[in-house]
Amino acid sequence: MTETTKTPDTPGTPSADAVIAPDRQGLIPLPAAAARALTLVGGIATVASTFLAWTWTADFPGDLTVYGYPGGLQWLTLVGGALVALFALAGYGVRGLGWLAPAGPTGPAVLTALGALGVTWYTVIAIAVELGGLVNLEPGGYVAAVASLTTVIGAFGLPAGADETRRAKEAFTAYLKAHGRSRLRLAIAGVKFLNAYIGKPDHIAAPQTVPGWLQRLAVTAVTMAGLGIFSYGIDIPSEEGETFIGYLVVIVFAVWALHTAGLLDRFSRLVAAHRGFALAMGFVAAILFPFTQTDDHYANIGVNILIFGTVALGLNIVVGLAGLLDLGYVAFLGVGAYTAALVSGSEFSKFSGVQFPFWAAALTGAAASLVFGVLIGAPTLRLRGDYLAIVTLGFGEIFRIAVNNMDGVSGPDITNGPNGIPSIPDLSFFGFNFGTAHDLGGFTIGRFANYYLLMVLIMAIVVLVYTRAADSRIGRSWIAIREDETAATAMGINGFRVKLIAFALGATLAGLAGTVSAHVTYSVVPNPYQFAGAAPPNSAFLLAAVVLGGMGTVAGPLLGAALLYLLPEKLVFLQDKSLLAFGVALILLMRFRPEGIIANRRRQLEFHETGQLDVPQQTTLTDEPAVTKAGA
Amino acid sequence: MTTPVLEARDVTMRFGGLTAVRSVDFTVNSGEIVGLIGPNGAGKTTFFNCLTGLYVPTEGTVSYQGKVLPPKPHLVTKAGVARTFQNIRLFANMTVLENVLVGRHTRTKEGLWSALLRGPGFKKAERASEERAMELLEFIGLAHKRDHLARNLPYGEQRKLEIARALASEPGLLLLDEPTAGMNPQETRATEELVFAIRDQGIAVLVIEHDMRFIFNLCDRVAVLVQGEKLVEGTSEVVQADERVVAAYLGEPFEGEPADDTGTAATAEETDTADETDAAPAPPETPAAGEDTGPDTAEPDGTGPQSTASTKGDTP
Amino acid sequence: MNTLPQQLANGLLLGSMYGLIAIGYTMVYGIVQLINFAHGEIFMTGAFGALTVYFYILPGGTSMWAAVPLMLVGGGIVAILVAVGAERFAYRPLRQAPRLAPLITAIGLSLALQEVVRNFYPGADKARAFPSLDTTHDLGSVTIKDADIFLIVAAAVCMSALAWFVRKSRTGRAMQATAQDPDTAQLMGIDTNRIIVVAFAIGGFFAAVAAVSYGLKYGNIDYRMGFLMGLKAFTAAVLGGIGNIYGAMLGGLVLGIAETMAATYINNIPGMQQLGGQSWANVWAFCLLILVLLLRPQGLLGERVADRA
Amino acid sequence: MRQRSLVILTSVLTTGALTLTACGSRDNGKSGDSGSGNTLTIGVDAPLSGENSTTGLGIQYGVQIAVDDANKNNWVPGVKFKVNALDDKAQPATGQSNATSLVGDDKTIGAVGPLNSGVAQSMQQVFTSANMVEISPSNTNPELTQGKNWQTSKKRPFKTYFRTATTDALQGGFAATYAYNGLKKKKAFVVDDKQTYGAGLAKIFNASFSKLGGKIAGTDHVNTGDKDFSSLVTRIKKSGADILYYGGQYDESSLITKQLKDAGVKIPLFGGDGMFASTYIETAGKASEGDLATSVGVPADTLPAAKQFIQTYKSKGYKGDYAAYGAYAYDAATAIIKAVKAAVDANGGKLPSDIKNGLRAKVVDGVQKANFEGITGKVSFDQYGDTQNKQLTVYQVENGKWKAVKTGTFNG
Repeated sequence: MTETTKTPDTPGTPSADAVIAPDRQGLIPLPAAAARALTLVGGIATVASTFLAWTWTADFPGDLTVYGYPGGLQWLTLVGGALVALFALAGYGVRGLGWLAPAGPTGPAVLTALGALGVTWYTVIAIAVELGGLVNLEPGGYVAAVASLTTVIGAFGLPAGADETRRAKEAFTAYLKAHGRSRLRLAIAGVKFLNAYIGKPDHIAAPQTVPGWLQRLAVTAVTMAGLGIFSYGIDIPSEEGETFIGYLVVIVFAVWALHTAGLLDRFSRLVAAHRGFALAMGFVAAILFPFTQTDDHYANIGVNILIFGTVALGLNIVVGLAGLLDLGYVAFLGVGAYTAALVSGSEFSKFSGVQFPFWAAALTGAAASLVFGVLIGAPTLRLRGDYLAIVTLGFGEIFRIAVNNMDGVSGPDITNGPNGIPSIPDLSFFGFNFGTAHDLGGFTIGRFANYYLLMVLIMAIVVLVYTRAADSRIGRSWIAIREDETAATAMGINGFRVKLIAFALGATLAGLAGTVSAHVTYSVVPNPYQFAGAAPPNSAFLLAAVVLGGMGTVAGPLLGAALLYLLPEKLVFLQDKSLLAFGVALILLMRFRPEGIIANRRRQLEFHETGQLDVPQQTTLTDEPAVTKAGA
Repeated sequence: MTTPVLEARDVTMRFGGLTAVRSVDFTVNSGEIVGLIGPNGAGKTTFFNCLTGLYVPTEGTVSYQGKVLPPKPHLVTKAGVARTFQNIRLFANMTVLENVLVGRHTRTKEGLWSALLRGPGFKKAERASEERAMELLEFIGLAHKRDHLARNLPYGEQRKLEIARALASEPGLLLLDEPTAGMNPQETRATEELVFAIRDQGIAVLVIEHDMRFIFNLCDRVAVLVQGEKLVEGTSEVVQADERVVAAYLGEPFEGEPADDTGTAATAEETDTADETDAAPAPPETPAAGEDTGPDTAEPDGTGPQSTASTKGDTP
Repeated sequence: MNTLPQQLANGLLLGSMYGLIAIGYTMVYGIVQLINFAHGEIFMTGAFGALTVYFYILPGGTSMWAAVPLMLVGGGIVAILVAVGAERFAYRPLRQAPRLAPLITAIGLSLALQEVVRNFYPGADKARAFPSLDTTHDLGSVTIKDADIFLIVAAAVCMSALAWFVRKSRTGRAMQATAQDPDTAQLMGIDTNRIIVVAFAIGGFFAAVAAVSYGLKYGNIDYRMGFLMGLKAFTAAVLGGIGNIYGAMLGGLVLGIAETMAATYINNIPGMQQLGGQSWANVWAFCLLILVLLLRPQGLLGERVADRA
Repeated sequence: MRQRSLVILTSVLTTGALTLTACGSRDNGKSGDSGSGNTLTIGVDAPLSGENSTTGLGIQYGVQIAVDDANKNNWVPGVKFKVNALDDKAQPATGQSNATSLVGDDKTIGAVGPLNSGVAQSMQQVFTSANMVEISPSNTNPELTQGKNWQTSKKRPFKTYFRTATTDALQGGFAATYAYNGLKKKKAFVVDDKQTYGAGLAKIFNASFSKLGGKIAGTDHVNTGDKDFSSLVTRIKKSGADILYYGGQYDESSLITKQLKDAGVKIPLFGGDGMFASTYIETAGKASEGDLATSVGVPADTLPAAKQFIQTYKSKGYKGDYAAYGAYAYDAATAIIKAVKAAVDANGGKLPSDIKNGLRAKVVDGVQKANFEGITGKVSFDQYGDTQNKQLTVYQVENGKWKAVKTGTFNG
């Protein structure tokens, strides 16, 4: 999303005024005033339509039958419509809304209008298809469909930069000319067109200086909004896969719109300015999450995401920072989980008499993983990268098979074989029993919420370890090794030693997360610790979370883990096609955004801060062809 | 003035049946700028690699300030010998400042624990490192670009940054591998100034170069390597006057040819340590596609652009 | 009864299959340094392609003499199409992308291929019967069946053909050149893209040959058959020295024999009674791999293809 | 060009709209009368995608058929049932998350599943805390119901966990008895797949067979997903065993039996209900002839209800494999429905209003007291939650079909 629009020779379009200059015209030749009015009216009408009934039966998920207030997918349409209306108002130059679109309101308006159109039409079509015919639509549905279409027409009529329009058309035809026509190609060309059309200018006017407390307030507000949005998404019942798709559509277009509006840039600057504060707010939001939930199930999902995300973050040290390809990483999670289970006091444990307090169990688990990390790393880290991949893959398999066989029948009696170690007791801190629900200021905090909060703490530790390690002498040497090992050793870095530290640190963090996971699931069994499987955690999923989210970032693996966990969870209506969809989604994502959803800070630097035009042409081109192709 | 900093005694390097370097004796004294020249395939880079620990000489020893250098590049750097590369090898995705900070690696010792705990000692060391790095950036004139990515620097600045990075390890001897390759005359002159300035800080410099004029302007002493053997050594005048040198060079193709040391390149498959300074760089027309940066094949971002930049530069 | 010859034969047969699949890994890796993790699934689709020919195209009761070559063709076509398609549409756009991107693509592709077969091939949610060649022959203390003979012959023929192809044919030599140095090869007028496609195609065809042998030998195929076989074949490729086609076959044979030997004899070693048997065989196979890599990091017949500048 | 695409777009939309309107109708009677609010949900947890999905889907649709039957025949007047099938992908954490989701839903009164014992371990406590009944159609590990020391002192760990599947102890023992006394086999080679089910079965067979006086010629373990068993087969050949007992699923056993017979070892392979499926015969082909499997209950063709079930499953075109656990799942769901009925009857014919805190506990009691003829035989549970159906049948492959050769009860 970020990179495509950058071409070194783009003249900057510095202010919103320039974009709305009268001689510029939109794609659809409408007078600017008419287009603006159309967009605004369409947006408001879209919002209004959500208060009507769209269908007659409650069979369609979310109950869209009610006049008077929206439900299910209608809420999403409402959000889309409201966003368009806001951007349209910003286009009128309404006082106080200028900050909404520092980079000009046309792009965001087009995108939000498309988002609203997408979610509305998706809903209407889904109603017609699932319930068997357009007759199932109430007038509200038609109103919504027409209103959202009007909005899009209006938005495309909004004045856009002539350059953008021309370049967009060129991009469209050029792509088709180069690749021939087919439905897929048309779609790609469409994305290219859109991308060029709504192109975000390279330079955005610097924001007015606002007082520090206001900036912090903004960070707080955004974080809380994020928490709200996330909670909304996680709360969509699994049966309502339609609503979740609508949710994704709105999110994607809204984020894209915010990006073209230049708000994301501004926000990341804010975050950079208040780094510590933003991080703290992030954790506050994470801690608040269970308080927004009434059902322990969502805390359960939350804790699983946190475990998965924490392990992914640990893997990010190994893969993202040090550039070591580890295909058996989940084994370290297993080592931690099994160690914790063995000393948990479960009657099925080989050492059933032993019950460590949790802090000791956590340290033991982490230490056991550390030992394994060193044992595996020491002989293999001298090997070349790809060999390391296969050796770690082998280690992962060895771990699973060994654990599966160590039941006293076909191996030493340690792990209870395929039955695993069940009946792991709940944790208890100073009389606070994690297994039971507690009342906290009127909120009920259930079992999984307890563990969720514990996991937030562990994740905080891991994030701290990650950021501190990354931003230090050792972190720099990891990145140096990743970038160019020969040069790094020539700078006096002992490659082997530094890699071993990364490998062992990653293992330790995974082990730490494993100790909690053993208690959360009551049991440890060998099965989950495999290379590739249908559900997280397994090594392939972990790696996918890191790469998908963005290597070398903190937020990336966490986001990737959340997505990879939630998508299969929420898209159950795909039934036995869900794995197929997942596989295809991985391929497409890598095809169109190989650097992951959240770009590395270093890439951000490259694209946002430097802005130097004396960059030799080839340095951008040779490295980035895959990126320049990236569409969405 | 004549304390030897680096002494190579009877260094021989054989790859299988091929002898790339044959019993070379070589000394660099403190405060001296020494040039090492030779036609393509003369074994310059192989010799260079023997000095920096990339290769273990088959025979002979290399010692620095009287101590035999260990055959590991990182220990060589730690001992006080820093180097640059013929085809620039910066950490492309790190900022300018970070590149120099990596160079400080051997002169700092904060490990993982102190990074995690962030005690006062850590902060102090980081601050000191950063100050020193900024000094070096001032010295080469890149302080204003501290937060730019190395890959985005123009070619000449990348060269300078590489030198700053090497200087950050506080070496007693700096080895420069073709520092002016691909530079225009102004840039070459600037580099000359830079090398003199480095020498003035008390650091001995050994330069491998093709550009004769540059070498003869710069160096106190020049050694000529031909077919793995030291042909002649002495002041610029002595070397320039030597007929054998002229003959050796005339026998070879044009000096500006980007590839050198084809002889040793052929033997690259015999060696265990990947070393790109030796092999022929890719011709300029080639995209960076296959430009793999040696052993570290697991790296997520290829360092393609910088190699391309360098190859572009190789053809004036 | 001395079972050693029989066990050696077992290992050799298993190993030839690994070797045939490993060729695909090693050739692709040798040229583009890409670990095509979906190769196991290409092997799987080859098997289903051959099955399609037998059950849905050939008339019932076709003699196996006629059927097997046609199944080879059918399986080969499917596997080649899948392999080349994967290269064209999934891997090629990622050639300049960060190194891990193609790996994730491969994992996605692998999942997708499995699921496509499971969801859309009739009856493929369970194992499907495959025509097998079961006539057995006793050679001394060794019993083998027709399918085993087919496998051995097929492996030998394929390897010789490949060796000839790489050495003598124009494309084969171009391939070697590309593996040595793609940039120079391109300058010499070699169409690198074409070479890569050829490598994928040959890998796909060899996988299909292995798949047909697999079906004939074991009598049934399923959509998951590629995963473990692919993993083992990849191990074999690394063991033999990735990038080297003879190494791939050698690695396969060594791995196959090591597995059978480990399953049979490890528990006879005092103190390791519980560490033998089939369930530990994979562990020993991987231990062998690690050991070999430690002693000889480039693999048994390794060329240092990736270490070029 | 712009105009042209607009025209195309409009015409496409119009055509689409017309088509949809023409085909549509508002009442296709799917569930028009479900508005009364008396719809209860029965949860299903099983692997519905990926590796074990074939058997998992069999469980899902087994429950579906039971629910459809209940709705059609109005078993509980005024109450409709529906199925909420969740996919656990054979992962404990996912299964647990499904359990919390079912527990959190106000309308869910019980759950059928999971397939894997390893998954069950992380779900049992969740259901017990919520007092919700969980009936597994397939878990065979005795520890799940009888505690760790089930051989010496049984103790039920989770009072809401039941199962319609028999434990390994029964099947393994029954098989051993039949092999020794019925088939007169004296030397058995025992192999398992190192999964909870298979390993447990093999262990019991091993013990029972030796106790009867048989000789164990050898043991080995394989990994699920293995395909080549040639070295194992060679060892079996060498051991001189006259029967091979295999604890595990048909995926591996069909390969083993084929490779065994191909190597000229003509001894029967004996297994548990995990391989009692037509797929076993289809994939192993002629090699399966003479092989044996135990299964719980009396043969399906002696019970009309069971025949009806299989017919429905086939006619609805459901995916998956009913043979392994579909019928057990049907009986499990029926047990829950009957328990609801009992609760409704006890409440004067009305559905108790508080489902979460009232009905669920009553359903657990009702299931505990269940006693009816299911499609696998009598459905009732002992004090540990295990089925009291000790009816077992040995089947043998004859002319490409499973044929019942011995039915009996086992009390080992």
